[in-house]
Amino acid sequence: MNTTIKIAGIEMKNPVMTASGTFGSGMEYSEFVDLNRLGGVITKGVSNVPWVGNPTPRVAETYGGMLNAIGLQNPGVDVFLERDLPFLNQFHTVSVINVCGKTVEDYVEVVERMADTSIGMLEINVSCPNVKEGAIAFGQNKEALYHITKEIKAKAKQPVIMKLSPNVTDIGEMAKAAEAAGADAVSLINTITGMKIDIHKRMFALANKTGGLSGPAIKPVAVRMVYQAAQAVKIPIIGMGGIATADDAIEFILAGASGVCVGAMNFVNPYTTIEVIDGIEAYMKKYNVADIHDLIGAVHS
Amino acid sequence: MNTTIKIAGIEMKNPVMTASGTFGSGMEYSEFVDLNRLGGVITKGVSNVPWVGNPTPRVAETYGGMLNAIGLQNPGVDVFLERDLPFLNQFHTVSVINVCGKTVEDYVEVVERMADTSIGMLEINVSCPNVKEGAIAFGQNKEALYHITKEIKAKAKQPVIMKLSPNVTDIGEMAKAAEAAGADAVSLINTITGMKIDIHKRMFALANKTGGLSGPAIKPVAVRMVYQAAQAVKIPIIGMGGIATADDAIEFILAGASGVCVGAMNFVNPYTTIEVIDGIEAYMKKYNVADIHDLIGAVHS
Amino acid sequence: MSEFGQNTAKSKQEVFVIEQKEIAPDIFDLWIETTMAQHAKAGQFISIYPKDKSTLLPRPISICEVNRENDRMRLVYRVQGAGTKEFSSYQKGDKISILGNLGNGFPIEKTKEIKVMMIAGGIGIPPMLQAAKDALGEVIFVVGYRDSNLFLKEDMERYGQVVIATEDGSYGTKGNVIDAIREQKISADVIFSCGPMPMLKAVKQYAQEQGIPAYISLEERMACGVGACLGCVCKTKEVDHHSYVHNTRICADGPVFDAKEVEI
Amino acid sequence: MSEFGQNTAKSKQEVFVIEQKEIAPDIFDLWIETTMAQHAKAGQFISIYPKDKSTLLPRPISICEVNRENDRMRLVYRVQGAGTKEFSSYQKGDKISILGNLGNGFPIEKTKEIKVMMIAGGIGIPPMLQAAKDALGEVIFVVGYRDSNLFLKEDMERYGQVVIATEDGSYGTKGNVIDAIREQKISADVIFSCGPMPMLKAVKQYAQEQGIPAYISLEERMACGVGACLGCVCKTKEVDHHSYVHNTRICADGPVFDAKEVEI
Ligand SMILES: Cc1cc2nc3c(=O)[nH]c(=O)nc-3n(C[C@H](O)[C@H](O)[C@H](O)COP(=O)(O)OP(=O)(O)OC[C@H]3O[C@@H](n4cnc5c(N)ncnc54)[C@H](O)[C@@H]3O)c2cc1C
Ligand SMILES: Cc1cc2nc3c(=O)[nH]c(=O)nc-3n(C[C@H](O)[C@H](O)[C@H](O)COP(=O)(O)OP(=O)(O)OC[C@H]3O[C@@H](n4cnc5c(N)ncnc54)[C@H](O)[C@@H]3O)c2cc1C
Ligand SMILES: Cc1cc2nc3c(=O)[nH]c(=O)nc-3n(C[C@H](O)[C@H](O)[C@H](O)COP(=O)(O)O)c2cc1C
Ligand SMILES: Cc1cc2nc3c(=O)[nH]c(=O)nc-3n(C[C@H](O)[C@H](O)[C@H](O)COP(=O)(O)O)c2cc1C
Ligand code: FES
Ligand code: FES
Repeated sequence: MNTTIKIAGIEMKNPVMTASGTFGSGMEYSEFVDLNRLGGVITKGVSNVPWVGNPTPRVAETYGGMLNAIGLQNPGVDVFLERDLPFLNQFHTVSVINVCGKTVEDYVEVVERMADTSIGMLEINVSCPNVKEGAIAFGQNKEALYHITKEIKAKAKQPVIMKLSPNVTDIGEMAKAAEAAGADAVSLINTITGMKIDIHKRMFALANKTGGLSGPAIKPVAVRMVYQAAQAVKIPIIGMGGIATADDAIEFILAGASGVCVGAMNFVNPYTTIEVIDGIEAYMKKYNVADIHDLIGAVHS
Repeated sequence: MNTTIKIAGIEMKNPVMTASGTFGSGMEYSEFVDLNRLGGVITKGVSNVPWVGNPTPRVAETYGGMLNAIGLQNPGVDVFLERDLPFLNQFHTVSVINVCGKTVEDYVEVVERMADTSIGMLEINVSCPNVKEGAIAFGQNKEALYHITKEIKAKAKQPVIMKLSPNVTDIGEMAKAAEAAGADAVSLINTITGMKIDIHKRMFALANKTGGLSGPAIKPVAVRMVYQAAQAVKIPIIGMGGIATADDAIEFILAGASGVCVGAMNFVNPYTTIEVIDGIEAYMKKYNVADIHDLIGAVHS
Repeated sequence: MSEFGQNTAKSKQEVFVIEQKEIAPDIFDLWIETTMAQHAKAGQFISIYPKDKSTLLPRPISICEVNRENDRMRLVYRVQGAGTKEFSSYQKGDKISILGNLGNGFPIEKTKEIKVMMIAGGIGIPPMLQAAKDALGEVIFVVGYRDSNLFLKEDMERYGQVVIATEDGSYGTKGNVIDAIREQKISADVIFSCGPMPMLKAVKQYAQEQGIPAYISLEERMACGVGACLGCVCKTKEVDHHSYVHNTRICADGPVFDAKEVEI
Repeated sequence: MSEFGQNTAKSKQEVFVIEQKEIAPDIFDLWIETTMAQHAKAGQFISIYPKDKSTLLPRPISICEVNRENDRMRLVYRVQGAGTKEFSSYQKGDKISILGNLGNGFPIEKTKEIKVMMIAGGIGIPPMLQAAKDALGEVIFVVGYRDSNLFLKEDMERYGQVVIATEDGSYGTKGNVIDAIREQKISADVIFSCGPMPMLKAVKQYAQEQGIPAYISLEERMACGVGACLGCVCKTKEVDHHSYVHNTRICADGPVFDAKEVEI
């Protein structure tokens, strides 16, 4: 049985990764999960300089999901290279850095710093709804997305995954723009912008007013967008949004994802990634699927 | 205590209505609910001629929500006027017809037929994700939305509520387009396009492949959009998306909605509308709110 | 099509579980206490709301048997997914939330002094029990199971002869219900049927060939269960009296239809 | 700041409820059986996962008391919303899912042979109990309640003097804990504190005025509870050792901090 996938030439032992921002740089959850078992670890967003993020409250619970407005707090690329990457290097898993920035130059700076490192892939976050500058501004306009992708591809030494925002009218168009600009893959979905109001205090539940919705609640939207992106482009797709079980992951794969990420559900069950990996194998055994590739995009009417 | 609201001159005894397509024309749920207690009944979408809708399966359950792809099946405006409206006329509640069509002319035809009837308001559905022609095509493009709103307003004898689609990059822009074209109110959100795959059959759960996601799962997205629309326009807003309790309804009102609709939760608890009405009153009593208008848009940081 | 088994007021109720047992692998037999039993018609169904808040929609389950005097209702179901899995854990005294009575029953009045064949397959068997109890003429059951894990057999035998077919041939006729009918040369004046779609198609065709009226109970994914959402339609031969298109609502206008009137 | 109470391996466990009772209106006292008790430090917390699938995030609850030899852990909490409402229904023998031990405890080693004042308010009282049990010097409690519905008073009295303030003046000093300290002229060499933010601010200021070291336990909305999501931060005076910005993670680097180091 083959569960190995290759995304833009990078081989992963299975399609299961961690969604950016939900797994730190692997350190915190390494007490629960053997990182060697994961296809890949996608890190929290990393910017050229440290970012302090948004005021608190930064998280709020919603029906079957959660809102977050962390605002991309991170210690910056220097600390990432000195502390986090060496930690990840101890494990046999693909390290994917999630890159954020306010300007194209910010992104490019981080991308260039990765050149001679053990980083396997670059995931470019142009879809974070929780920061005022950069991020989603690039992800909601197809010309801007094309432009930034092009600039990053010109400098990147590793394969580039453009992380798309679901807060758009036509996800297929956005995937196409990324593909046209040379992206090696797209990942989706980032969180859907949401809001919660505390009716007793008559106040926003998040200091940032809005936050990004994630968790099982959003899965149908994510599966739909992965399917639409898969119909629109030929480059590989990494799917995510509410994955809690192997069944959920398989849904994304059938919709057209080559890889999948577990996000908010890490918080609900720190063993989710491992359970998803084991569950995919069990499914393949049950239905006699020899190669995971036979499942990718295999949904029919 | 005043719970009466006025939308475009039409008075409702309270802000609670039924979301289009989830309450038929009131007949089916009149066994459970005294329609006289409702602020208004918004009917299933009505077109100029009968529509047969989509093949089955048309509904699927999702985490904390559901997908539907009914495809606007309806008996057409003649039957509506002969059977459904006379039924509604028995009750002291505002009758709002939800209008759908494939072309601007289709919509206008239904709108004109309402001229001398007891219909209190017209809700124009330009946001149904489940039909190939018309509907959402008008709701995802601000010029098209402006145009159809203008045409309808030119002919309408009743106040016009434009029902907006959440499947857009910028809901504020869409609300502004409707307002600029003369809409008397906007209602939102319609369902978010989603998909479910049966991993055992490797088939789409809905015959139509995609469907509209509704229910508690989508509430944070709906509240956010209502808030954004309220910041963008001055016309009244009717909010909906996942309302299950009075607390949910109050969240929409604090975000800026003058009226609210109960949709999918009617299926889960046929008494939801009444419980919401009673719960809003209890909240007003508890917090000494003399007039419901003091709650509209009253969220702060 | 709402000519059959007249509908009485629907309600949502919190009711108690009287008892539950597993009567075959994954097949559960649940008795509940509800006043809905008083007016229930054979062929109607109720919907059960799961308690798990991630699964919001009510699950339609046919009324298998009622004791109208004692407010008792019997439901027999197969564990299928999350909802029925949850139901299978219910125990005596548990409170559950149901919506009913839904739909219209079998046209019992059409069995008067004639012979009715109850053709059912698998989890379509339960509703035939009350239909047989209420029938006004002679009853013969022709029922199909996957294998020798028979269920409700003794119950049916109290109301008529029971002819059995099993897919694996481990009991009765090897094959399906139509094979059994032909093998045993069974005839009747009217057919009531419930079961999987391929079986219903075969029953419809058989009835047409034989020129016997057949009333079949259909299934479809449902949301409201009361006719409001238009989720559960079935294509019809003629324009439907309610929808004015060639689509009828299974929950409100069925689930039992004259086989001639529906396109399956 | 992870200098205090060293962290040992975290895990998610299914554990049993030993007993639960309501000890004041809406205040529940829950004992569970878990091996986490063995290594628990006073001031650490665990998170409880609600069973209701609409409420996914685990709820952080401080460790009130442990019996390290018997694998018993005590949690005392106030019913606040959906999660704690659910917890309050748990009964002996129920299985619940917890994540622990989380965070770092109070710096117990700093109590050696000196007098420690445990200042706590309302639902901040529970963690002080184990802190007092483990303290290496003399303990005096100064605790604030809303009204005369006191809880954990007898428990605290086993470990030191208990000075009480109530908001409504129905018991002890009328006012807050600082009022009680001043009224009773209480002094100490070190302060451990937990309670609502206004109280912690007052404690921080009081400790600064008096030149006494103070260690305070903070609360914030959490998602992961293990330091991965950066949901639960607090502003810091200096650049934080982990985040490299003026923000520290309450779950992983707290919840107990040297009052001087956090901006509250
Ligand atoms: C009128 C009617 C009567 C029925 N009577 C019986 C009966 O007496 N005994 C019995 O075992 N089963 C019966 N069924 C089928 C029963 O409703 C499904 O097995 C049940 O809904 C499955 O729910 P689940 O949560 O276990 O499965 P899941 O697959 O997790 O359910 C997901 C969703 O799909 C729906 N669904 C899944 N399968 C079906 C189905 N076959 N028909 C309709 N909806 C479905 C569920 O209601 C739910 O909304 C009947 C169905 C209908 C329409
Ligand atoms: C480190 C720490 C220790 C705590 N120890 C205790 C304790 O010993 N006893 C006790 O009664 N309470 C304690 N709390 C507060 C407790 O976590 C909340 O009361 C509880 O999470 C409320 O959950 P709910 O579902 O009842 O409320 P809801 O309001 O329905 O909760 C909604 C969401 O907000 C979160 N939330 C709500 N209030 C708080 C809060 N005050 N702090 C953090 N998250 C919150 C919930 O965890 C949940 O994610 C502690 C909090 C923290 C951070
Ligand atoms: C707390 C939190 C922080 C996140 N931070 C990032 C981030 O730094 N960069 C990014 O691209 N996505 C970030 N995301 C989005 C997730 O990677 C993922 O796209 C999204 O949560 C949907 O998946 P899920 O539903 O499984 O969580 C974050 C999500 C959460 C919940
Ligand atoms: C079964 C179903 C049918 C619907 N039909 C219509 C319709 O005909 N016209 C329309 O404008 N919206 C229709 N809607 C959308 C609802 O009116 C509402 O906008 C949406 O469901 C969100 O609210 P909810 O989450 O409370 O259901 C339909 C929704 C459902 C679930
Ligand atoms: S289930 Fe809603 S119409 Fe039948
Ligand atoms: S709760 Fe996630 S970092 Fe503290």
